[in-house]
Amino acid sequence: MTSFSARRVRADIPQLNRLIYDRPITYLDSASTSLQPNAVIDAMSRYYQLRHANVHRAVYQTASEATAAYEGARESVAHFINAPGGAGEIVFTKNATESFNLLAKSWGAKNLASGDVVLVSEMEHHANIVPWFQLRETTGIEVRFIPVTDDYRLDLSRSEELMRGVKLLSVAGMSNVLGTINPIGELAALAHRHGALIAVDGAQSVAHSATDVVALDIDFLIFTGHKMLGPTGIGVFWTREDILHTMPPFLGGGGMIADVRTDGYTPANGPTRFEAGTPPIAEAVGLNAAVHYLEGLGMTNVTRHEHALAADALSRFDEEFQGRVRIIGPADTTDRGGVISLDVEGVHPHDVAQVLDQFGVCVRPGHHCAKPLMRRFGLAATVRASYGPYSLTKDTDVLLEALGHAVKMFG
Amino acid sequence: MTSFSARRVRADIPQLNRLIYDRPITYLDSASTSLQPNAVIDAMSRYYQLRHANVHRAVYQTASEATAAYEGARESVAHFINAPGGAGEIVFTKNATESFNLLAKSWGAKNLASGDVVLVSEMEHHANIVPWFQLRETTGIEVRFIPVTDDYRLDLSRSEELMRGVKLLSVAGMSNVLGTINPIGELAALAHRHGALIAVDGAQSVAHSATDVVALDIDFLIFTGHKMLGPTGIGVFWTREDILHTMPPFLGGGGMIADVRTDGYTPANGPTRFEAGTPPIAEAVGLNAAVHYLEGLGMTNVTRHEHALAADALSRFDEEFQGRVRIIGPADTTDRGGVISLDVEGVHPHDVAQVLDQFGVCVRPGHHCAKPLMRRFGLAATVRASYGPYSLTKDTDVLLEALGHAVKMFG
Amino acid sequence: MTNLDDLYREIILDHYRSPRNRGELEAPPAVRVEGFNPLCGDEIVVYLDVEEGVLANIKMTGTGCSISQSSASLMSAAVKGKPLDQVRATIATFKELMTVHESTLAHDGEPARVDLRALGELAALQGVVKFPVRIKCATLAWNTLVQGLDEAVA
Amino acid sequence: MTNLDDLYREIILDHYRSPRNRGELEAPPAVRVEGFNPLCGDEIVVYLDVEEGVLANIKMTGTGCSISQSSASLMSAAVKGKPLDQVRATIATFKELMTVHESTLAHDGEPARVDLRALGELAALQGVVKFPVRIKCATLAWNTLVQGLDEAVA
Ligand SMILES: Cc1ncc(COP(=O)(O)O)c(C=O)c1O
Ligand SMILES: Cc1ncc(COP(=O)(O)O)c(C=O)c1O
Repeated sequence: MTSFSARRVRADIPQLNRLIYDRPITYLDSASTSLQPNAVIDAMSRYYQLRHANVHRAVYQTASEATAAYEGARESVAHFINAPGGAGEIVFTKNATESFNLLAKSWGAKNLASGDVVLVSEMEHHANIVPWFQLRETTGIEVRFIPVTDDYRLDLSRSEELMRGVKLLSVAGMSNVLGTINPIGELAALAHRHGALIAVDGAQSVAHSATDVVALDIDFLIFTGHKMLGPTGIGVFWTREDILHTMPPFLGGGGMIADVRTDGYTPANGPTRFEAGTPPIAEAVGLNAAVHYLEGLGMTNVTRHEHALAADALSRFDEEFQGRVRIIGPADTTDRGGVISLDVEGVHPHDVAQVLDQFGVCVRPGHHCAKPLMRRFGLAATVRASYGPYSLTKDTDVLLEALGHAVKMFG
Repeated sequence: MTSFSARRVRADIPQLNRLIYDRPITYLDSASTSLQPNAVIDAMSRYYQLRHANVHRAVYQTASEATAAYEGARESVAHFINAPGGAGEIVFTKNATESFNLLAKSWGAKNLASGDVVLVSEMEHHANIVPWFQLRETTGIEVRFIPVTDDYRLDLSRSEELMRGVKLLSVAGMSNVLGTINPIGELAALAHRHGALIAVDGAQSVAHSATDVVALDIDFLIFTGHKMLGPTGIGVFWTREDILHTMPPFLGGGGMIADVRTDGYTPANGPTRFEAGTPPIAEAVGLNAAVHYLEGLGMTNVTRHEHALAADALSRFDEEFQGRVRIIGPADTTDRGGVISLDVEGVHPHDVAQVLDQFGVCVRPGHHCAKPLMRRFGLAATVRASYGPYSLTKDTDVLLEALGHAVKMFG
Repeated sequence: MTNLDDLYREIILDHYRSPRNRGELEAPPAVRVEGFNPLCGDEIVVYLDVEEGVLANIKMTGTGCSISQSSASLMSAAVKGKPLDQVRATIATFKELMTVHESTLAHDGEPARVDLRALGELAALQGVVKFPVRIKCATLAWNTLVQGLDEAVA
Repeated sequence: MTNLDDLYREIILDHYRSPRNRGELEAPPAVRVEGFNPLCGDEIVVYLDVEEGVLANIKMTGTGCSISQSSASLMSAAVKGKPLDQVRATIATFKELMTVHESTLAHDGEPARVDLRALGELAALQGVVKFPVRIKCATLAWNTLVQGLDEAVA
């Protein structure tokens, strides 16, 4: 067990030294994107300064270094999620959203036909909804939604009915709006019992808890660099080698081919089949550094730390605002992460966030790319505060102080 | 006219200080990817250190700064290519290859039907071939190739015949193998005379010469950040607003929607319709810095400098190797850029490059993602040396010295 | 907090708390148009009655922040019962207020080209341009109105 | 240049200049398989005659660098006329040579687990593993052979 100190993490993150309107920044938007430690920023700078070159296609020194760095990132990521087949199962995309498009438009287009059901949930991010709608337009699949209960959990009471005709169950490990942590192991068993596969949107969960694709017994995992202390411009798509192997190409171009003639082409094998064009090389270097950094912290430490922050915050809203601030998400702290959506009575989320900004508090107002969930609860938007490994109780203090002002101003 | 000095450029590029096997690096692989000046590397580091946040969806200070930085990059890029409709015509993708997939699978899928012809050339990069083959699979379009003459130019002698049934002409501004600069203005007139549109693969040309989409009268322009002193992980797609406006969505997810319901979605308008998920924010910051840097150098200076280097090199190969080293590309230096492909008699390109590596010379052996062109000339691969604004005659000197060794070794 | 007071003027908070012209019109005959701000989830539905070149009636429903709601309310009060050319002129002036400011923000000067008096109460929204991300909130109702007018006269 | 001499041993240059078993076999009855190295454009076509558990004949055409060509030539000499189980054993040993080295490169030690004597002339290719990007050149022919054997016995 590594010893964990959020203060030590803070010291590694340059943006936390910033002042906003002469106040220290209070960063509570990690569910949207995380801040980066120097280890990540510097790894990318050093890459550009010393060894930037295109990968795969050259024999000179810096090109082999760049290739080794890029492929090394694949290894690290494979290890981080315990991919059984190792680096050969890791595809780098530009973000989680592209990974979902790859899932829908390569695996989905090949394996799903009219009438087949893709089961998602009402709490999914648009990234796990819109690609399925697009696939529906071309193939006639059905996109079905697992309802969300009034206490913000997946309603699996009618799971047998829900699973009828389902070929793929695709759900978030953790909701980016509610903080709800879904029972992935259970859902995997459910899917497999019905002969379906399961895909997990790990965009939130992978950054905040240990993820073991073998232990979870899942078939696809998707996540994104910029939410796990890594850079923008890189996402991950994981599936087992035996599935990856059968997936047809997605984007076409250089790097993903074995041969191109004037009359056709032959796709390459392995992850590169899905990596058309010059890949995100510096971004892979940054992601590798982020993974190492997180492993250094210990993911169980990260989970415990953020859980404690969330539990503390949840207990304080009621006390402080006597019901004027409603939590949109589970009130109890079991199976719940550090994402807290708020509805402030009579004050629009945009206005709340605007007032909070004046206190240096960074929170996100809006639908959080989860409009079906918003509609489910009759909301247009929420104010969302979310924690990272560098967050402190002090951040909650400032949040509560600023919220108090917002309530007063529009009261 | 700005005064231009390649030595001053070199001083800005940290990788040029590297030693390879105790020799200074001789970087001659700019056609594959360029090196980055400190201005670009530092802009990205500073972004992560000070203002990284997700764009578009928040009101707090760093989020507005990040949004301004991202949208500011769009403005710079629009200005750089003289986009008539400004920033609203610039779509950021992950690389030129994704941009071509967007062209084929959004504009192409909507506007092309069975029997319609997309006219490319035998000298195209796979990025401008494979997406059309993929579209052919789903729509039955015809993909036709403009032949390349024995002196490495587009053979337009039968242009009327070639243009029959063509809806889109899609060609490279400059070949990444031959160095040939294609007559884009002329081709645009040809396409328009036949009621076709024209797309230009500017991956090579935009980095080495001034590009004005209005003066060229083209309809689509595609290029990539990492070949123009910018970072990996970002590409550009430009088209006129009236065309962009009619293009259906491509990748689906957050950010590209106006609304999502459980029964369907409405796409957003403008470039964001094609930017699903968290975009390459830091990469846009880096590209912005690269564009400013290039504008500071003056693109006409860059063109002139690289042209002089190519002319000097071309004149020296024959003298030095008495025909044992053949140039695969135009021998004359009109309409020709700083990309020089070589065929060394009796020595495979991989072996040439391996020997060159020992001299710190970075060149690329291979098919350069242009297999149809390789077949056209009965080659499996070439050795390619290519110049950038930071190249010097000294680089050519080392190249020739190292080539001499390779020839001797396998002689 | 000076900054904030600039944005949230009393008039704005008043129109937010008591919005004018809330409600629906039967459509048809009225024109009904929807507007979204995809980035923040704000929605608006505008109903228009155009009769003989005059915007005879306007009603609105929807949800949004104080800026988008008060802007809609202020807009409805400013255009209701006005001849269409005058409505269009008001729209143009308001849009100029939003963009002029945005581009001259750095200079922090007064919006020379915009006649603030012509805007009446609408001028209260000028503080918005100091908060560029909120401009979209302020213009949502206006863009929806433009769309509605185009449909009404089509 | 020590490095380079390690890679380009005399045996390798010899097999490159005078490749063994170049040519084609009529297919069928021979099995014909193609191999590509998509990254560098190398191509190889391997023809196999398998008769009663013996790799009776092997021929090859194709283009490639000195490493891929000499590796193919050395391979053909090593496996021609050999019983299939012996062929598979040679393949396994060769592949181990390529991977053992690759993963222990940092330690710069000898490939403890590989019996170099069993490889004969093939051992000349051990220098390749110091040049990781060239390993794919050396293994192209071998991977193609494996594919051909699978087809021949299918
Ligand atoms: C002419 C040409 N087109 C397209 C590309 C593809 O660019 P990218 O790899 O950034 O997608 C390249 C470079 O690889 C190129 O040289
Ligand atoms: C649950 C969830 N899925 C998917 C995404 C999409 O990630 P990206 O924007 O990196 O594609 C996000 C974040 O935006 C998310 O929170």
